[in-house]
Amino acid sequence: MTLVQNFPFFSIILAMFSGILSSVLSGKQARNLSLAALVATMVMSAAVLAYCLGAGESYTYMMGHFPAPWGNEIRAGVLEGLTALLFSMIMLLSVAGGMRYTFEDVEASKVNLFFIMIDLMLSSLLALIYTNDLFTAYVFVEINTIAGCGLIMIRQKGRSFSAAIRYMIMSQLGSGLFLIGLTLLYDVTGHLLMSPAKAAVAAIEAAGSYEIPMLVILAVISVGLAIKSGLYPFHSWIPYTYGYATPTASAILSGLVSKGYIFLLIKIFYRVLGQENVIASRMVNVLFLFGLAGMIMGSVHAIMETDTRRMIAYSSVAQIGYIYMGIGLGTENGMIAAVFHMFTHSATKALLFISAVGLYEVSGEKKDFRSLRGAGYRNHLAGIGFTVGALSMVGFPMLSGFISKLLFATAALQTPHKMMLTLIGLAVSTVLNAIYFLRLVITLYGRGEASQLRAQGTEEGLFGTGEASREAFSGRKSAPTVFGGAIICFILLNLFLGLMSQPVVRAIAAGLAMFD
Amino acid sequence: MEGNMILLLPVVLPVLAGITILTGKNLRKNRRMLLGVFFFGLTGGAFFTALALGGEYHLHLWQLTEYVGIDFQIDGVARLFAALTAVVWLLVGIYSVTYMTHEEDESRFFGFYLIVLGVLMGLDFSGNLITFYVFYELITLTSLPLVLHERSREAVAAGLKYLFYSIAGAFLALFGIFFFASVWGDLTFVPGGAEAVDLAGREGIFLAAVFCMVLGFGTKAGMFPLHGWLPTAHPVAPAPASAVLSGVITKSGVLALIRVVFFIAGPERLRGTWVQQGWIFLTLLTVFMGSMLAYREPVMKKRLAYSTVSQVSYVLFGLSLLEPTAFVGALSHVVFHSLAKNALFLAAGAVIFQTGWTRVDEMRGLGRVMPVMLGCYTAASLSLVGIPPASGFVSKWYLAQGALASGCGAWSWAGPVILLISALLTAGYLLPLTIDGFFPGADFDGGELKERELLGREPSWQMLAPVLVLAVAAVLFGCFPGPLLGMLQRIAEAVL
Amino acid sequence: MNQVLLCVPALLPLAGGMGLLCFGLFGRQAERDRREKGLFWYAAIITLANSLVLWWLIFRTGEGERFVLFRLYGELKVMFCLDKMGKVFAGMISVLWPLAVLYSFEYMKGEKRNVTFFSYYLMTYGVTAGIALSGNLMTLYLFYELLTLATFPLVLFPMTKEARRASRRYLYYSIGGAAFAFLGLVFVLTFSSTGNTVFLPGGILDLGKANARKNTLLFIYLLAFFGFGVKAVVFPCHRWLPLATVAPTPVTALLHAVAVVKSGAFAILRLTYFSFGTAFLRGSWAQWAVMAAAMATILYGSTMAVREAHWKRRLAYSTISNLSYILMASAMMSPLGLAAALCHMVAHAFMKICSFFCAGAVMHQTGKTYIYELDGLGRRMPVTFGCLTVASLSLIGIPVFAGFISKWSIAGAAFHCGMESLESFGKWGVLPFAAVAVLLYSALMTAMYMLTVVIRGYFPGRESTSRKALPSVSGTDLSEGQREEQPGGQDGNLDPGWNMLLPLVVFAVVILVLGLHSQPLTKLLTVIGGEAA
Amino acid sequence: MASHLLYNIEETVAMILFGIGFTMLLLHRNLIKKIMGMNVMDTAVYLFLAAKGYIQGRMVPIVTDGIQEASAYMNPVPSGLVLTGIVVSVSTTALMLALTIRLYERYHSLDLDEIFMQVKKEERS
Repeated sequence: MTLVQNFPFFSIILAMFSGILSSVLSGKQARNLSLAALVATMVMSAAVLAYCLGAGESYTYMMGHFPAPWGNEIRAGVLEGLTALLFSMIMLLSVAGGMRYTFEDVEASKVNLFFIMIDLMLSSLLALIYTNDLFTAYVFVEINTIAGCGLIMIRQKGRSFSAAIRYMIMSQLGSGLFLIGLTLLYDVTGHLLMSPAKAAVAAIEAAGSYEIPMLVILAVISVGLAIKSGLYPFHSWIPYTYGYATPTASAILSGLVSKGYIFLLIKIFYRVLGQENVIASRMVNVLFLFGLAGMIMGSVHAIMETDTRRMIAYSSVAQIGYIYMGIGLGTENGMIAAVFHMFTHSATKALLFISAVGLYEVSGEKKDFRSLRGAGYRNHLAGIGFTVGALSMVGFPMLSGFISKLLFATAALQTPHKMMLTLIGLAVSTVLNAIYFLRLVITLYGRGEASQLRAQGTEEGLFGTGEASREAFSGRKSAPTVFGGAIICFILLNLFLGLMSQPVVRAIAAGLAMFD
Repeated sequence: MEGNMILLLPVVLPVLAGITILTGKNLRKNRRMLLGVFFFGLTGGAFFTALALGGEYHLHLWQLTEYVGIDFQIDGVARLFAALTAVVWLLVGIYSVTYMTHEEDESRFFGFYLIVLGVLMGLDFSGNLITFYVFYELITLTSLPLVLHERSREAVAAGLKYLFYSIAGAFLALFGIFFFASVWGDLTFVPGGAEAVDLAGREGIFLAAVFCMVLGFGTKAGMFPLHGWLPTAHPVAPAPASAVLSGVITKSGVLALIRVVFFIAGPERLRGTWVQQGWIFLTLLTVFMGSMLAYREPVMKKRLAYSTVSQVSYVLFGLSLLEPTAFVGALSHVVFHSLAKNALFLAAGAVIFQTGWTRVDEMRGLGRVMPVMLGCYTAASLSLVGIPPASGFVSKWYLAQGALASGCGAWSWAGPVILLISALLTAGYLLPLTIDGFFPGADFDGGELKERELLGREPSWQMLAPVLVLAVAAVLFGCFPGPLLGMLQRIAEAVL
Repeated sequence: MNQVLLCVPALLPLAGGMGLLCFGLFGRQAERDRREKGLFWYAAIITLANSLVLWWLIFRTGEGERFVLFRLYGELKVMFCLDKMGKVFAGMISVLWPLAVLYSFEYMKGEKRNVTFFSYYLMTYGVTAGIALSGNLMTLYLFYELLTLATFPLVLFPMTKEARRASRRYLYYSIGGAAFAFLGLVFVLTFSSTGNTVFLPGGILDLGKANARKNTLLFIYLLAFFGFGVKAVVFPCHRWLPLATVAPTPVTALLHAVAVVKSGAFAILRLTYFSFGTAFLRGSWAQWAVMAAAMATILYGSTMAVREAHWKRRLAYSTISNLSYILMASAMMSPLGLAAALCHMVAHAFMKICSFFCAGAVMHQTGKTYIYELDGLGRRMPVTFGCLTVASLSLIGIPVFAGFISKWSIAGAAFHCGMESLESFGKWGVLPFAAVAVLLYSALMTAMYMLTVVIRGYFPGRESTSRKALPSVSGTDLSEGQREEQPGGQDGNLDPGWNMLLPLVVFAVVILVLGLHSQPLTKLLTVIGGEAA
Repeated sequence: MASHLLYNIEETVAMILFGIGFTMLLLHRNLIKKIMGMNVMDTAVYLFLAAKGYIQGRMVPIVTDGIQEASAYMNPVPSGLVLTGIVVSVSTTALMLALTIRLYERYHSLDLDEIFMQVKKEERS
């Protein structure tokens, strides 16, 4: 056993301990610790990824001294490593980008609590990614929920609480279903570790017994995780939670948390229930239809929304619809597309939330998107960041969204029955995306007739006096280096996924192959 | 470029002179110089026309696209039309020098007048359908300012109407041209039409194309259903312009149909088809309708315009029969109508110039004002009606004979009947002016004439002479039609 | 030849424009004002240099020379190549752009945000050149999307409410259209016999595979046609264009009459002849559907143009109908059809940009935007109206002007197609003949909407009151003679300065030359058509 | 069928309880009752797990009298899972109760609809 093989465990435990340690630290120290943990995780994930790519296979890591089927296990492969790397990277960037707002929004005495939640979130996400044990997954799902809830209500405002309670209730419904599902599974198979469970499932399927219980298990687990990840029509909590949290929290919640659950679902499909069984059960068709409905309805909701952040949140509903649609296609390529879109959406949505807040800051913190008129001139980087994110979501070539669209479409071509529906859905949803995202972009670069902007002297020149008006609006000196750095990194990440997608897609395919 | 450049001179010279008049700022101030240039263009054009008509020339000027060239050539039809155009233009040009003194912007009139002459010459000399079409469009555009000349609201509206009718017609015809270009390939005018074209399976589209061309080119000739512009546009123009518009430019539509039917499509392919039937029907309808409308019209120039509608369709009727005698009749009617109608319009213009009268009922006692002019008017009228010694009789005789010989079923006797009725109507709308003019009746005391000192105010010789020449020619051609008919017969033999 | 050069015309102006934009970010207003002069030289030099490179490439590039800039995903590469059809398009824009820049410099003088304007104007040059140079459908799609991005700031430029509305609609339509075009891209990629989306004359579909799913593919072709058709303003997707006339005239003229809309048409030509291939499409229901759509657009556009009183919007409607001439010709799916489509593409470019520039010159000099305000301007702006007359006659399709040549070839193609279709495809074969009828109807409408302008300019009605409202004509209605005696102020020449006039005159001359001496062009186009279909 | 249900009485009861809890959590407007529903739901799962782990006639899996073979004992894993599950559910319950207290302090109501209404009103003002 090499050192690298320990890294998944190390990263989980590191994140968790830094969270525990943070409870006795000051806010600034907690922040530094958190950032350090994130960077360390990133490095370790990269190392794991490199190791698995080099070895060409995955490995299981025994926790404690008992081998399977009794002990607890961690499993790391290419896909796990890649996901962990991207998640930790996006989380780092989100934390960095939203840093200033965190310190402004959160009471000084509670800043360290915020970072505890961040650390817990990281550790639970990593655990969801790496774990090979269903019950461990459940425990970390709950930890994840609690951390998410903490992130939402850290702002201590009425609507944060109400959003948190909504989130909590929906999450509990979801995790309740997930829990009963895995209990039933345990009942049927007698295993909680994924690999032996899968063997048992295969035996059951081969024997042809337990048909209905297996279907119930599949349905309950899928629905439970679908609720938690906000698949349409279980999306009602999304706009509240994403819309009202601090920017970092919004970015993390929309970008990563829901993806963690989807990753878990994919993992259960492949590693426990068997992808071919899932396809045979027609559960995929249900997911496909709901995904398609989400793609359209999410965008329709977003178009009707005027509050920018709720608009972005509704867009998440649509994007999650894309992912489920990809899963629902029921093919290898569909799954690859879904996983790729997971990454795309994480990177892009976090970018959108972070830059949106930068734009708000220079526009007087009003919710209506029309108040953002001309904000692109007052905060250039945020404007550019938002534009790039929006274009990526619309599927502009050279950005990541295009590649996922391409992957979805080519995958759809291999499924004759779902092809037309998928393609038309993709096209219509692109049009709808264009409508609300580009409306915002035009607002950003439209010159205000809003009289207060003119009063601030923003009408002078296209690029002039951004600084002055920003100060006038926010009343504080801005030092946006971290913020800008984060946005630039996000843009680069997006470009990377758009231009150099080949290795990523190959890694995803290899990772999925290792799942079996 | 190959061939004889002399064909180009009658086209280019008037156009250049016209452009000089239009652009030269000094010319507008110096009337003598203006007239000099004007007559230089006119006579030069006429001279070179005469020169060009003498020989069998051919000119390939320019290759427009790979398959389409600008070609000029001279044949019998070209000679007839070119000679007629040159003569009329010269005469009306002389007339207009005086007439235009009471209109504004005479330099513009002279300029466009010359340009139209050049373009008409180009039209007459065209050697293929594309060249023809080029000049056909140019005629519309360059003659437009003549119609618009008054620039009153009415004139502008009439001009636009003229423009759109003409262009619509041209495009309708263009459909046919497209067809012939893609099926015939070569659009050179060949007497009797191209022979070696296989139409198997394409008869329907062929006939549709020809019918489109008949309707389209018929527009300029004022044929129903696209005749509406003519009674609006001709009267608003200054009298010399109305004269040439009515007398010569309408004939470009006739020339177009001759070229299309007898030189491209081939009469043999059309004989007995629905296209011929339809065409005959339309011409007869137009003949009758034009006369009726003219009969009911009180304004002199409008009445003459309606008369043109009717008379030009005589020509088209003769063509539509696809029969040699009728063909000769038609071509001779081109000449006779042109002479007579120019004379009539110029006379009407002289009345306006001298007295300002426009309505026929105002003109009682005109014989006391300008007896010579009224005499010319009467001679031209007689010619148009077709009273035997005058020229109209000859052409109508040939038309009727051709109709009877054509073997077109009911049309061969319905045609002559309608021609006869129309002739009666023609007499009915033209001759009352003569009667009222010379014999105003017992109750007419001429008091108003005396008051305005109008008695015996014959217009100047520049205005009188052209009318006189035209009227006399219109009568004389009727007395000695031999040479002309002989020439026409040769043309008819070649194409039929 | 060094093949790397193939990507220069696309990237040089893009880089130049972006550089200018970043440069403009810094410094205060006063300083930026001082840079105004330099701005012109900067823009002019980059544009000229790019045009020279383009021409060098046009003469030097041989068949099959390709340059792969980078690999986007799998077989999807961003690849540049310059085949004959690309050369036609590239040649066209390389002539238009320098002149348009020249024009816009006077037009935009005094405008505060010239840096923005010229940087996006330059970028658009690069993107359009990219479209001309793209060697596969992927690259074309990429630049097609970039084109939307590069041009929408220009529509937004006036920053008025209408401009925002227009740019919004422009974006929605374009991106939405691209979404459908994308489906075409995916299908071509999947069904191609080469495994990629490269443009090859005659298309790259694997016919065996494609015929098995023929109806699906035809449906997708239709979707892609309408997707690219958004930029080519096909009927149901046309509504952005009349609104987009709020942009400054150089934008409306060059982009919304030439670069953008022609890119759409060019993309459709590429899609039809170089990706799907006419062998697959000819005689299918998709062909008739496409043809019918183009015909409907022509009817609609030309009729609406007659009804429109705003000059630039009228020209925009005219563009709508004229663009569909190109599409209609391309829908003939024959060698002649492609040649005719390209011919009209080139001819229309010059005619329409000339008319727009005339409209712009009048707007710039007198501020008049509606047709009924133009009475009598023909004498005051002789050069402008002369050029307008030439452009109008050409648009109508009067012989000796370029428009006639293109209409001639379109009608020829239609007849040819009709004759063949009648024999092979039964009753649908009538459609090409109807196409000719539509063409002629539209020509008549063109005469109405173009010539009324010209006639108003030259022959103002005598009673016209608006003539008195001319800036320097005093209240009395002067007769010709009197006005002659009062030179200067009363009858002053309102023609704009030389850098606006020069492009006008050049375009008018080009129209005439193309009309009279079209053989080199038509021969080249015939070769292209023969290869591709 | 009915005998099956009777034979597996624990499982049947667990499922019914789960349904009740789920419905309460989903549909009840009162926050406290929602939380109770959540607890009922969790407890039902524990009951189910415990019932699965219990094997009639075997001993508690604690080695006291030296019997080594596994067949003598019942399955210990579900019991462990129940314990873990209880920890988790206690912590989430605590969190939700804390949230409920904060909401009640702020809005003086436990009715979720009313709370949301007040939140909306607050936002608008």
